Amino acid sequence: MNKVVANADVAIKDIESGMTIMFGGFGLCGIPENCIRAIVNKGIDNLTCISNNAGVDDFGIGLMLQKKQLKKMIASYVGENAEFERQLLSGELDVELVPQGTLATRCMIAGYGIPFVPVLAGVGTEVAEGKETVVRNGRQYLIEEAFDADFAIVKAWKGDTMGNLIYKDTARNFNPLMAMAGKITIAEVEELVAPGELDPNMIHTPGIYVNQIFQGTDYEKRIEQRTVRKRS
Amino acid sequence: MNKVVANADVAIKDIESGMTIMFGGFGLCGIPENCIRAIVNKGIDNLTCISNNAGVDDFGIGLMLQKKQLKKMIASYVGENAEFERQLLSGELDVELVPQGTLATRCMIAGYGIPFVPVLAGVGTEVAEGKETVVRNGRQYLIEEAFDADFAIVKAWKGDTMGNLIYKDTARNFNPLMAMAGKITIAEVEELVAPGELDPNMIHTPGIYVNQIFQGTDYEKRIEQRTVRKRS
Amino acid sequence: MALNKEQIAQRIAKELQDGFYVNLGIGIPTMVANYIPSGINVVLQSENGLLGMGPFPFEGDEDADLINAGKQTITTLPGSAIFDSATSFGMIRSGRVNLTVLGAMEVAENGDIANWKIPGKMVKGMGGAMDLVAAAKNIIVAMQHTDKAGNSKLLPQCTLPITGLRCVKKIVSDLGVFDITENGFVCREYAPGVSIEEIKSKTAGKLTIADDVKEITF
Amino acid sequence: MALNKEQIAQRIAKELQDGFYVNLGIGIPTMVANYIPSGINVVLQSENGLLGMGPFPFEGDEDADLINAGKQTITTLPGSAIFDSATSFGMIRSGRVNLTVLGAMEVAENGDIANWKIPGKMVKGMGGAMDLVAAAKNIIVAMQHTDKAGNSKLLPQCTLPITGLRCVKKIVSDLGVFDITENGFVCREYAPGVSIEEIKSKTAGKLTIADDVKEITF
Repeated sequence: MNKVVANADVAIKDIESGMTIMFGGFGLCGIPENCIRAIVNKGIDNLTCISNNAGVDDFGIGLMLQKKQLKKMIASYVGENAEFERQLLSGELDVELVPQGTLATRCMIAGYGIPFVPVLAGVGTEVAEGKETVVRNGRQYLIEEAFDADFAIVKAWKGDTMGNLIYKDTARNFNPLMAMAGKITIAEVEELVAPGELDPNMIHTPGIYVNQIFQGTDYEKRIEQRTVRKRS
Repeated sequence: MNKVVANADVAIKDIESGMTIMFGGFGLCGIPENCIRAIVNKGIDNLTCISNNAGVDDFGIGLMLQKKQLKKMIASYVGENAEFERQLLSGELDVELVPQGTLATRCMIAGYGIPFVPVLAGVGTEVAEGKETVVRNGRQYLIEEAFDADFAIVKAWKGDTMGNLIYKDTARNFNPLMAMAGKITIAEVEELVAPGELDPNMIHTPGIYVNQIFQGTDYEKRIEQRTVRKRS
Repeated sequence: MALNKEQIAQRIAKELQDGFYVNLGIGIPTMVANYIPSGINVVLQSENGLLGMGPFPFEGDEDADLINAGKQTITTLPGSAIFDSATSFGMIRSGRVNLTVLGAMEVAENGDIANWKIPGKMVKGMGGAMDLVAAAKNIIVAMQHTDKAGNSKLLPQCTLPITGLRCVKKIVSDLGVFDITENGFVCREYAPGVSIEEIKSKTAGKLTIADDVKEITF
Repeated sequence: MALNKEQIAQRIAKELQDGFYVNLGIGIPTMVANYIPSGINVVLQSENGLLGMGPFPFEGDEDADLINAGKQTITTLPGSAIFDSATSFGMIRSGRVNLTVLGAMEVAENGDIANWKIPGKMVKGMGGAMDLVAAAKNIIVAMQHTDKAGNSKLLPQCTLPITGLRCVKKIVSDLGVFDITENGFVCREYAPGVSIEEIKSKTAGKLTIADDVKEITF
């Protein structure tokens, strides 16, 4: 059992053009910076990308948009990205907008081996078009399908060589859900430790869900909205 | 906001005969001993009990069986309990046997506001009788409903006065799932601490799910199968 | 005089009760946190995965790993809890979040809300808005009563793409406080100096004035 | 001579591969852990909520909070992870557990299994068995070939209440190793000293003997 790889280039070596990839993170918080960089360098294209957001113009998933590597984006909110809007309006990019809780839940159920889930979000809206509905207790629910991704790429704070992961603060967000959901899951971590260094009670993603793991480098961790208080 | 109550008697004061109650724990591991004792003392009956197991003859949920407080038991495995078997075969007790993963998932979806879930477990068996089925990707799934419990009673290792909970080892089991699932959730903990003493990253059950919390006393923590190695 | 944004937030804050778990949307709703009545404990939820959202960090203490749903740097408080985004929306869907406050472009007299898309103009996505409006127990909308051209945003029915059906319970606009009932908008309070006539003229949807209508107090 | 229980477990252990996540049922399956081939790393899953199940604790180190699915006191290992029971079955359902080994009362030639109930006699419940057989990627059954009266337990169809349909891939019994195929049971290996004739006479379901059938080795 050897899940440890040297770096992002090795981790993503089996990702090919045309594949579907999940990326953890919310905005620029908790995104797998190393793997995104490696995919941009590799230059594959026609990718379908499942991620809550699409990065900003010059960082995160925005870097893949700049290089026109994406065929389709599945996300809940993409408002931080002018190039995204341009590609969408020009028809270069196919976009499926998914309510945020539905997006999270469609990842989760993939990880639980549950094929679909009934949700209230989107009933009566554009999101409901073409979807099956059911009524329970007098309320209408949309049937939403589990995602089916070739790879999930997540970013954690600490991980061990067995693949166990711990996230820090709200950089957790979609990461543990996507870690469970990919056919193959790649985890990049800020600190890779030996088995036994993490408390078994405090693991957020059990190692069984992680196929490849490496310690990332040069994290920029860009802040989108720097809001502060003055010290009094 | 005051979730802290003095003891189990106060915590369970609104539980009445005829109600449906979830009890956390797997076997005798991680069961809410204080609340079970208090319910036995209170002497209410006609309860519907949702719990993976039914305790043993003289401990855990078995104590409620002895006093004939249960009308119905919803569980996955009840093999440790002769009084249970007697009441079942005599028709005194109604029993719904549920596959363990389905039981866990029906708790979880209640906590997620999801009304039903498709599962593979039980297809083609007695469990499927009378249940709706659907086919996805060539496989048949049973439609299983979210549980609807008046109260969930769970046991945690540590908790704070905001209701945040941390479980220890495999005493976690069904506890966090049921904590999310009850209309009202009562948590008993071995150690109750002030807000800020638990790391926000290491909370297993966020306090929003817990309505009442108290520090339990006199935990027996009985072991069902004491298996050991000789020291060499 | 019509309320300013701070006053809208301040009026909404009066709806808070001790022990409430509250989700505040971006914009005016965020400002509600500044007016939580004294003696009341409220826990703020941020739908990316945090209960117990604290104030902005002191300069230099910003942490890229700790942001709210508006992507602003924030802090935790004693008793905070962090969780994944599915758990976060699970709390909302299962009715554990007591109150959601959010903005709107349009609200219809039956409680429909539109706040996520202007066809051909704005393609940002719905984020968590559809989940929140579909599932939250109690939704208050903070909004301007009219658009910049003076057209009512309280309508017989929404003209923009819908975010959710029959979900808004109450509106606090710059002109007043409105419940949404089976009979459409019911004006319960008016802003100081705003006339009932003005409210009537600026409300396109079905409007009733409550018998006990009164001036907003803070 | 037919295999004893330890030998059945030992033969099943040969099916383990490096990196496998394995769920072992109660009884003979549990013993498989004693025969993991050297040089192979296997992680044991306990469906109550543990990956990386270690051996029984030393006397005096038992902890009531740390048990396996058979309710036995156990230990963790470096790299273990604890989780709730829904996550545990999520791993199984989503195909992340590579192998499940469990016992059976009856197996049918199409892979149906019965192992949870004897009507009128045994009302213990299915525990996790129905979830495991319905969802596990690869299921090996460890069982006695016949009951105490000498009746075959490898049948044309199950007579006891079913645990799961068409799910068993392989059986290791005291008499041999059998794959389950579209043509029913296929005998791949026989226990040392057990004749093909004996296997045929004790197998009620449709049986084929593989062309390359051979004696079991350990």
